[in-house]
Amino acid sequence: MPIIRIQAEDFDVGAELARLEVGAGAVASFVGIVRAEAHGKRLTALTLEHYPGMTERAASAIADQAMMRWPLSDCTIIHRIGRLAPGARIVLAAAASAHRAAALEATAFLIDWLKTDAPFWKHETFTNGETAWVAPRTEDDQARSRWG
Amino acid sequence: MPIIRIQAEDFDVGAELARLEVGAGAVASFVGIVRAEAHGKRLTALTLEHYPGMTERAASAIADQAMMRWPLSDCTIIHRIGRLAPGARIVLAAAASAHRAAALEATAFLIDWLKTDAPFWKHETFTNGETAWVAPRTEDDQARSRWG
Amino acid sequence: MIVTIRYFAWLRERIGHAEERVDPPASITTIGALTDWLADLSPAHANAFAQRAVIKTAIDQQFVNADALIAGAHEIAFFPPFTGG
Amino acid sequence: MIVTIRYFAWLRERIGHAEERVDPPASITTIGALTDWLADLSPAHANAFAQRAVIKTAIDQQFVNADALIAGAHEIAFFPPFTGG
Repeated sequence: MPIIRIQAEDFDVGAELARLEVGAGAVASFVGIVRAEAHGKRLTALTLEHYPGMTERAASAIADQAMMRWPLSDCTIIHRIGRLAPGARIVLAAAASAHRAAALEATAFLIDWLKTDAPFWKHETFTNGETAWVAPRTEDDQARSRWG
Repeated sequence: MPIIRIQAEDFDVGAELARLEVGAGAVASFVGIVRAEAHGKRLTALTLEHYPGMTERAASAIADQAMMRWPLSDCTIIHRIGRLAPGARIVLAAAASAHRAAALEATAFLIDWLKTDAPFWKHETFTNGETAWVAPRTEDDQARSRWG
Repeated sequence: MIVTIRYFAWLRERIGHAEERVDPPASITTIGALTDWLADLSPAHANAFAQRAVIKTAIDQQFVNADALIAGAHEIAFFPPFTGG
Repeated sequence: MIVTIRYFAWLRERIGHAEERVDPPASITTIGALTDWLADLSPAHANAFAQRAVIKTAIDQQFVNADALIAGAHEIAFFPPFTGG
């Protein structure tokens, strides 16, 4: 059963991947991290807003899609919300399978779809006092659409 | 600087990925695990033989290739040798980048090339007393060649 | 028909609150018409809905288009495109 | 020319040891010729080298082909295709 968690707290990557290793031959994962800079300006914080209820549902639907498209034994999505400092983990997407290609492709799929299909909004606070909502990127839509 | 380790001991996936997270925006990883079965028979152990010196050199060359082909901040290859029980971790391949596509693709590249280009040989011991050397798979050569 | 409207991200910021209860007239039957009606509520609403082409909508947490009917909706949400992951 | 020969995986198993020091005659100048010469050393060697087409070779830990010259080699290794990862 996929684990889907939307939470303010950090997560333990090693423990999450260890759970997926049971009975699998291959576990692939992706961890997203708050970068120190954006648009050449230094970040103080990245704040993640979400839509309680709808976000969990969307993330579950993405995990279900991955389970249907690849022969996975299990997968995990953990996405943090709230104010995060540079260097903080934002998201974990991971997939387990008997086969490495399935685990790797499903992981890429999970993170691509999380970017475009789950209600999260990123807000940047810079050291110079400026703030900005992160704009959606065309590349993210392209990455999503390669999965059909 | 890529970390390359060929060792009998297990490794700490969380700690290894945490090292790669520093200064990155994206960390992708692959963990290979000894399966409980092969060819419909239950495994007692998978034993990994290597060529000391040449194996380290080959793994380093694969990591260097990944660093050249993608804008990575760093990468890690850890491969175990010796006798491993079902469920044991065999290999970690991981890559860090500012961008998720680079981290994910480089991780797939690392594991694909490790399968075909580093001197490791797998030997299976089954619960029924049979033993067998693992044969190379055409799919692995195909997976390697997609990277050109 | 009294319905809860929710705003997220820069829509919430521009409007100044995350949620409001509204009672649009019976003539307002679609998301498109509701959007026009909300945009007229205040200058802040007008500013928030100025970039209507990029605004997404959900009825009871399901994505819908501008021609979706609002009858029976408990909660209608307006938000910019997602930027998670 | 005395050289160390190393065997891995099922080659090692069939030959019965991982390493041997050999002194091939001066007429043996290439990997291909050395392989023929090694295959004649014993029935175990003959058995190990029976599937020659799949056997790979390295001179001093560098991959080489059958026509590679062995002059100056310290260590020559024979092994089946890799199956790591």
